[in-house]
Amino acid sequence: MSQDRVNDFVVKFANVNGTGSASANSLLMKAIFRMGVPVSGKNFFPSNIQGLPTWYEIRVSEAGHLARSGRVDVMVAMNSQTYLQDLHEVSPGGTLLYDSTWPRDRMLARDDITVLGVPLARMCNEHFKSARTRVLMKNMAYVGALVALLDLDDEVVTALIREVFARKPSAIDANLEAVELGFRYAKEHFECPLPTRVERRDLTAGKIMIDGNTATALGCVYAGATVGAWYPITPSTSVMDAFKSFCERFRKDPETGERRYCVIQAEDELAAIGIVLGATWNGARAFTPTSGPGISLMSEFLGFAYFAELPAVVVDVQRVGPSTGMPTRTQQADLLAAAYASHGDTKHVLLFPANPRECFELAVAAFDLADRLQTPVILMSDLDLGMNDWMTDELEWDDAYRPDRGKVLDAAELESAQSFHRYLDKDGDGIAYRTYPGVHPKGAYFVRGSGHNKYGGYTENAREYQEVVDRLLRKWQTAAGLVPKAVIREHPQSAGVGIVAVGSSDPAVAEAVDALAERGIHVDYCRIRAFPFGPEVERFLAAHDRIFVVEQNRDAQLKALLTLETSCPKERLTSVLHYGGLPIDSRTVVEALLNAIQEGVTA
Amino acid sequence: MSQDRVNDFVVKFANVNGTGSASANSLLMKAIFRMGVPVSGKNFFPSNIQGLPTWYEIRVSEAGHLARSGRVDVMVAMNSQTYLQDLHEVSPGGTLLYDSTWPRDRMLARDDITVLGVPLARMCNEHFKSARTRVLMKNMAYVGALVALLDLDDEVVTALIREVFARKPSAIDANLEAVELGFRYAKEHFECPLPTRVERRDLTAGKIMIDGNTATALGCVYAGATVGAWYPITPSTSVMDAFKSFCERFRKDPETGERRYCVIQAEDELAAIGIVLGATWNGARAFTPTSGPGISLMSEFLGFAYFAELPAVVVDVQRVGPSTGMPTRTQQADLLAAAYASHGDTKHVLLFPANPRECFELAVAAFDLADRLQTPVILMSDLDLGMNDWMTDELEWDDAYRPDRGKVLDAAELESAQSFHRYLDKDGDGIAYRTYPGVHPKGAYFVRGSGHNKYGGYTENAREYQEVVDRLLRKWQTAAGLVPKAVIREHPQSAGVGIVAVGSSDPAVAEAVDALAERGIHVDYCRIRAFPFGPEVERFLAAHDRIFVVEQNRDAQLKALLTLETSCPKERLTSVLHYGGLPIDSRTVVEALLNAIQEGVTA
Amino acid sequence: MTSIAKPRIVHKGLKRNALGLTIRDYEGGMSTLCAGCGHDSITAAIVQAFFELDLPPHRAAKVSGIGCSSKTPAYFLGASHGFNAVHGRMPSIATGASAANRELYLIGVSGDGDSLSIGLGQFAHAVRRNLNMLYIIENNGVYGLTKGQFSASADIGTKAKRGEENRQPPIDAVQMALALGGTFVARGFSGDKEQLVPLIKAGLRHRGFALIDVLSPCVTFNDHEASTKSYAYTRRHSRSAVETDFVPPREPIRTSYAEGEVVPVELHDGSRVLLRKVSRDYDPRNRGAALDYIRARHRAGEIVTGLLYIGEDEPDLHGINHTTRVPLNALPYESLCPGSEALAQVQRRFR
Amino acid sequence: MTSIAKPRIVHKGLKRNALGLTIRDYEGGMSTLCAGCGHDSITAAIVQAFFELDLPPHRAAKVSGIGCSSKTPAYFLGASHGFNAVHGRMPSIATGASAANRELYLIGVSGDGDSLSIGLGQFAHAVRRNLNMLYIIENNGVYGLTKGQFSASADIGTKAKRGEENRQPPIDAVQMALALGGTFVARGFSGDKEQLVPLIKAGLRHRGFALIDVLSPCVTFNDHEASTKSYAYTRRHSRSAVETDFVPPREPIRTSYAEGEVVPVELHDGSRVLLRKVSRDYDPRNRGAALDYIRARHRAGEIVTGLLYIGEDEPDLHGINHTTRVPLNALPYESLCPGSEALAQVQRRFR
Ligand SMILES: Cc1ncc(C[n+]2csc(CCOP(=O)(O)OP(=O)(O)O)c2C)c(N)n1
Ligand SMILES: Cc1ncc(C[n+]2csc(CCOP(=O)(O)OP(=O)(O)O)c2C)c(N)n1
Ligand code: SF4
Ligand code: SF4
Ligand SMILES: [Mg+2]
Ligand SMILES: [Mg+2]
Repeated sequence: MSQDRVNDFVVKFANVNGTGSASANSLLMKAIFRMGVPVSGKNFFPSNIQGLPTWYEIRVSEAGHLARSGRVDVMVAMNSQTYLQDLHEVSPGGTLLYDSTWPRDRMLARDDITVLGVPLARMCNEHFKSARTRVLMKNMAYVGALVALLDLDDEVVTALIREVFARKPSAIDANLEAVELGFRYAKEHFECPLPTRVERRDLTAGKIMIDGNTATALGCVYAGATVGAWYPITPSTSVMDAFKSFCERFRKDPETGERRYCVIQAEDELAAIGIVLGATWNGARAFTPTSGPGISLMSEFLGFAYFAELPAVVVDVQRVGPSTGMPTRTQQADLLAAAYASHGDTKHVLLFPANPRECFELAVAAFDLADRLQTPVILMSDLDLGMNDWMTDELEWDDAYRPDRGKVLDAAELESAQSFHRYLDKDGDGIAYRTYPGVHPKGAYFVRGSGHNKYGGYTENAREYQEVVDRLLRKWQTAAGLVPKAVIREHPQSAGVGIVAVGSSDPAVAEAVDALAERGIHVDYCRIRAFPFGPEVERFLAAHDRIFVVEQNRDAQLKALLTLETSCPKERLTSVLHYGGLPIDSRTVVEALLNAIQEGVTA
Repeated sequence: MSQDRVNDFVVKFANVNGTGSASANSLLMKAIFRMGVPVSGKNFFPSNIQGLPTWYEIRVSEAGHLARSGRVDVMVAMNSQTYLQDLHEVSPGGTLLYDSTWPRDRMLARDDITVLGVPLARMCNEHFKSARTRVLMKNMAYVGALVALLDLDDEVVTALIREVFARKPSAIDANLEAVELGFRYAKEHFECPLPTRVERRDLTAGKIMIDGNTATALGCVYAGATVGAWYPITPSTSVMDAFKSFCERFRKDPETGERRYCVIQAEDELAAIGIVLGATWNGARAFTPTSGPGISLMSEFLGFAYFAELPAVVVDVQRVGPSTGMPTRTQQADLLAAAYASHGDTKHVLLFPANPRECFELAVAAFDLADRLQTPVILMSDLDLGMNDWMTDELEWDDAYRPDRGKVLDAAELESAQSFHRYLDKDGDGIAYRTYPGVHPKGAYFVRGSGHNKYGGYTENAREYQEVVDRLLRKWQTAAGLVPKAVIREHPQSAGVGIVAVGSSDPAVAEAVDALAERGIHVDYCRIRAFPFGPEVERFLAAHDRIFVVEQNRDAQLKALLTLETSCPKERLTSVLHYGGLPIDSRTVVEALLNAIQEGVTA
Repeated sequence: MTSIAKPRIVHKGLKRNALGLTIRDYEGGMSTLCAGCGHDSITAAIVQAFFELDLPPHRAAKVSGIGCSSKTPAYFLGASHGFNAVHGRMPSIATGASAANRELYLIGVSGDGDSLSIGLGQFAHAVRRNLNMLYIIENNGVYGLTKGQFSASADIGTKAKRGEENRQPPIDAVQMALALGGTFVARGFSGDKEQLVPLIKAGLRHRGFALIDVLSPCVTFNDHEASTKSYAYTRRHSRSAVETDFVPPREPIRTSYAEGEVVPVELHDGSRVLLRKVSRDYDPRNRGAALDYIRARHRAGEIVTGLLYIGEDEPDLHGINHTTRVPLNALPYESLCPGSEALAQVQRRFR
Repeated sequence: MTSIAKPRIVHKGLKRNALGLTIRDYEGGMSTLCAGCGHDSITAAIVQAFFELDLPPHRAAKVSGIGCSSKTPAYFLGASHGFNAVHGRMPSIATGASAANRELYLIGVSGDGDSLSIGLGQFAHAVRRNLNMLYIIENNGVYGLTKGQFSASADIGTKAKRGEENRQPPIDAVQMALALGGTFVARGFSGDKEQLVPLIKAGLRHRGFALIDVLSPCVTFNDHEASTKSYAYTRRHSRSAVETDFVPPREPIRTSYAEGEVVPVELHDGSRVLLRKVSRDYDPRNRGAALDYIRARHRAGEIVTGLLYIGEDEPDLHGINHTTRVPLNALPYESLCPGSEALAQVQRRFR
């Protein structure tokens, strides 16, 4: 009944958090990656530090489909609390691995799957002394069993263990032994490998496995950001952790230990964005990583920055809202809040990375755009992209890159200038020239969130005020031409059906497009990477009379932005929504489109 | 050259703030009102306490058109700083009154208007001793001159003075004398009355002159609000000032001096909304008045209240944004910020009063809706409506009114109940039952902004979470049926052209509709009073193929809400925008429609 | 917030209080905190105090912010309403709750991050208003829930688990409250239940804002060597300045003390706190002196614990506002609405 | 924020400082505050101090929040950049500015509402970070710009113009700063320019957070009888504890003092402040003692003024962060970007 699934299956781990399973699971994933087979790992963890259920899902896909697939071929059920639920999740023909140290309730069975018991606890208790080690090694023991069952290359695993524990060699032997225990037990008691197994390939060359937050942090370092301000919040915290450690490595004077950066843990998010604005006012590149609640708290200052025209880079690693919501689940539900943050007439530039490589590239772009446009730019990531390890193209860097600091007058220019007026639109692109404090007396002006005229003076005059806010609209037009273009994938035989999506929905949509193609349905795909929308988005929308907007929120927020900010008739847009908090899977998209197209036919 | 303008003209006063002109000007307006002629007064004051230019505009309109008209028939130019500008504003054929104590620069003249000089300062200096009195009485002196020039009923004026200064009789005589001074001088030196003059009518019976903030405060008192929390901010401050004084009058025990209300001046707006939520959680009716910046600061808590389902009444007296903007100018630019306040999928109920009487009525409705829907309700007023004196229908009260507290279980119901689950949708309307702390052990539950299931338990489970947020959408549908209906004015011969507007734009739109009718263009008018939009709005939109959305902001925010939240094709909607900070005038609307309709024809 | 339903087995012969309730009736859901977390001991002390005070659970309301500490209200008083506010904003929720129902027993549980970083402003202003509530800060010097960053209460020189050293001066909630006019200021240690329970009882009975800053080690992120908020360090350096006994109304003071050794303070409901001074040069009813003493001992490297200051005569929020005795949420609508005639009257002014 | 361009007539023979600038060069736009507002006197003192310190105006940056007080940066140093932040959030702007350019002379001007109500949290944390700036609170006990509501610095018993009495304890920025580890804490009075100018000079030269709480009466809303922030009341009750002279670098200390009467404190740029103690039982270099003294005098109904505490040895924001000497905004990009090879290296970890 179980068919072969070489390099095309899902292994899921059910653990208890705080027991060290995370490192074991990702080690296993890394091993498969090194065998040249594309993989991805999704971590479903609780908003808690220790003792609650946590799951890890590894998808192995020779075809390179790395979204969630909805199936589970091998379940490693290490948590008795959730055993029943985990058992039911296994796809027919699949395998379940459990710790047979304790007799398993006979009720907990299914005859359409293979259930394998490994006495993990017993083996580890017999083999290891300290309680802590015994707990940790149980994880490595099931890794060992899987090496046998999935036919992994044990040399790769051994090498990985040596690398991971390079810093404390003492641990290396224990881990190797644990793996060996599990491996031998599996070999002796089961028929290895399983039909779901890994075969070496060469499909991961030029790729890396990295989480989006780390890549974002690298982008901030390479863009030349010197000031980082933040208030810790899941799932954005690792952005600043990574930024700090990279700076410690690359921005610290070996002799004096002096730092060429300054990271400030603010008292809250209102202060964090304020610190960023104080820094960019003075010409430093500055950023703050946060999540939904932070965006709400920053909204007053975001409106200020829009009106006073100060650069700022905000990284919104989105989680499930509203309010505190589910801090350890993913969603794309801050689009409206970010796009129109703050009272009054305001609009903000948004960027949508869809994989870690883009987190890196768009982070750099965010700083250039913020400086060029003199306005906040919000990098819209999310928990799935930010905290999970994704297989992505190697990051590349052009050493010829120099930051675009936008229109800034230096001392010499000010010296020779007749006069300086902060908000004059000399070039007709809606962008005025700015100056930094401390540079030249002629450059002095007031940054203010209150009414001002084009010369920078305070005003309560209707005409003068209007001149300024109307120019801001011209600047918005300019922005639409400067932001990163959408990635458009069109098919020669496409039937005028298109899909639009942003960010981490990409793998699911891409897989869905392929799946539909196999069914002979050819849809075009426009992955938007920025707001405001560029002309290419308008063109795509105009060229399709049926457009599906795939997004991970309840209220169709991307569709709302398309409706408001493009000329596309809203009747052409159909929503495909996924907002339960787990990353969107390809099935959802395929089914939604098939149903809709069905209706279209039957109607 | 100057034609008769009986009961149809505008008097504008140019003063310096902090010189006591305000009371003189409103006294004059009140006098005209008491003569039975409709009037309105608009105050254009600086964001400052003393010494800067300030203007007051009184429109007299037998036809009852009370929006700004764009013309100035009589200018009282008391501020040398702005004299030139004020002179130019006078409409051809108009009159300018100035203080001729000092010789006037000959350059400052116009031959298409009548310029009248009254030696106000001299007269007052000769007549009064103290410096302070001299300054104040100058204002009453020009009032006197105007009584003669505009042919006002001096008995009415005298009576008013006695009332206004009832508390300090000493002032009465001085004021009467000052009026007499100006009156006599005018009679002696000018031909009185002017062609622009007032004739007694009986058109103000059943009307009052009141500002929206005071009416809103009365609404809060009558709705039974007991807890008010706020942080002072222009132009909302007078809401709480009025609420306090009414409560001191009606809610204070004559013997003990104990208060049946509690007003708390919070440390900021985040705290103000928090206090409101703490109070409504415990079953008190609570509210907070604020303006744009406050909405931004409250957005985190607003999202919390939406998700945790707590009532709250927020009064947003809108001012010019973005950011600090122009605190003493008016705008309707917080619609998007309020409708979708906070990160994640959130929507909030908005009410749009269009005159002080509606401020009173919708304030009461806001509390009923907040309790019924268990969610924040935001009363969207603005500076023009909130701080200016409007002629409005008398406020009426039905003593049979009892608050709708919505679905609340009391001790008896809980005692007899099998069990209580906070978020169960028993009635299918998306509204669950709630309980108050301290009532009954069975009623205990946790209010939380984190993920919860329909039983009120904490959850990180996708299905359970989705059940709850999907129900919130059902509740939203219910809301659309409960909110105040739009006021629709249709014309038998209408040519399928409609206007949609909200709030303080009403007088300008109403006048424009009449003006267009005179031109033979009959347009229908739908004044929306709430968001979400009710079925009647859908019907109106469906029935018109050309709809003009008139609003006082730059980004067409009302049009955006209509585009997103109704089925009306956006192509049918055309914006008429006015956002300089002065209240919208009828001309703007008329011209916009004529041009558009022209194009329509020529195109 | 997370909480697992706990099997409620009532052992026969389990002690019952005046209300006939057993201690089980004051418990809540199963804790999901790390094994050994100081916060759990505080939860136990709260349960104990409520049980011994014979308070009906449903007359209490629990408020908290966000953090491991702020999760704990789910673990005690299962029959009381609870409110997890947004991070750092619990004091404003408590203010509104107290305004609406002055008869509630309000218990606020917060963390050092929740109250001294993002929530500093609201905390300070709640103290100023002398809000009638018990406010417990479960102080571990770090942000536990976000995995161990320093909080504003971290001492200079203390080291994070990863070795990073804090060089910013700490904010001490106790000194802060004293400087802001707090009327009941205490410090405890999660490891010392004997001291903590009477403090909680007295705090619940105090009319006004009762602050208890409880040192509560975070075993996962801040219980190591070189941490000044670890169990070991706190045990070594904390020193009780006043020992507190709580005596309910009408109950005679049994234990007899030597002259002058004990200061009895009568609370508004007739109950008393007996303050046994450990060091005679210390007066828990003199705000200035208390502050001076704490600062002095602190310079000497000591963390002073106990009920450090109590003043029963300051008006609370409602005293300041002269609010009617009946809770505002219980006033009949008729007593709130002036009616149509009054409305007609009022409008004369507008004609 | 409002400001009317002021005709800049330079009178011949107007005194010039070391930079050849006259006092006019340090002025700003015409004030639009009420005639007699205390804030205008503080503006004048700032102008005076900058002129006398020979500071180039464009090396200074002015930051403020929202309020009448926060408008004043428009009225001095017209050749300096200015930043009117949103209400109560100026300290975070200053923090970022200081982080980006450690060489700026940062002057923050705020109000009691701006810093002690909505801004309390940011103010407190700026003190903790020992941000290198001069921070002036123009303290009038009310919200001037919104027409006279009580602020958090209003004293108990003080009456509003309309007669309402405040019954909440005040927040004293000075005690707060001392408790939070502030390194330069002073109090002044807008009516006493002689005292104020040297305080401002010293504050500008101090490396770290220099707080000057300046009592600055609001003539329009809080200068009446029964107000404790009026000119009359302040004159009657303020008492100078230390008289401060500021001596620039390399300049000899001319005036001679009796033994022990004067405490000279050397600042980081070599300039000195001479602290002449009025009451001998007072030591401006002992934080605890300073706090105790202020509290004691306060109990005696006195408002202590002067440079109440100064400590030059605490690290400022950059000291704590070990930031490189070169201002971060002046670092060449080349010194910030690790380059392509480093990127390749880093990625080994991810294979
Ligand atoms: C607005 C906002 N910012 C940040 C967070 C993330 N966050 C949750 S708890 C916490 C700190 C908790 O520290 P503390 O109050 O000391 O509680 P502890 O976990 O140490 O007991 C933070 C920063 C949040 N939930 N909301
Ligand atoms: C977010 C926000 N809330 C409220 C206001 C309104 N407001 C402006 S100034 C001010 C208080 C100013 O008081 P203070 O700081 O003491 O300055 P002063 O006018 O007394 O000098 C307030 C409440 C605002 N501008 N922004
Ligand atoms: S992380 Fe620390 S504070 Fe949080 S539960 Fe664990 S031990 Fe307690
Ligand atoms: S209102 Fe008060 S603070 Fe404001 S300018 Fe006038 S006097 Fe000064
Ligand atoms: Mg903590
Ligand atoms: Mg003030």
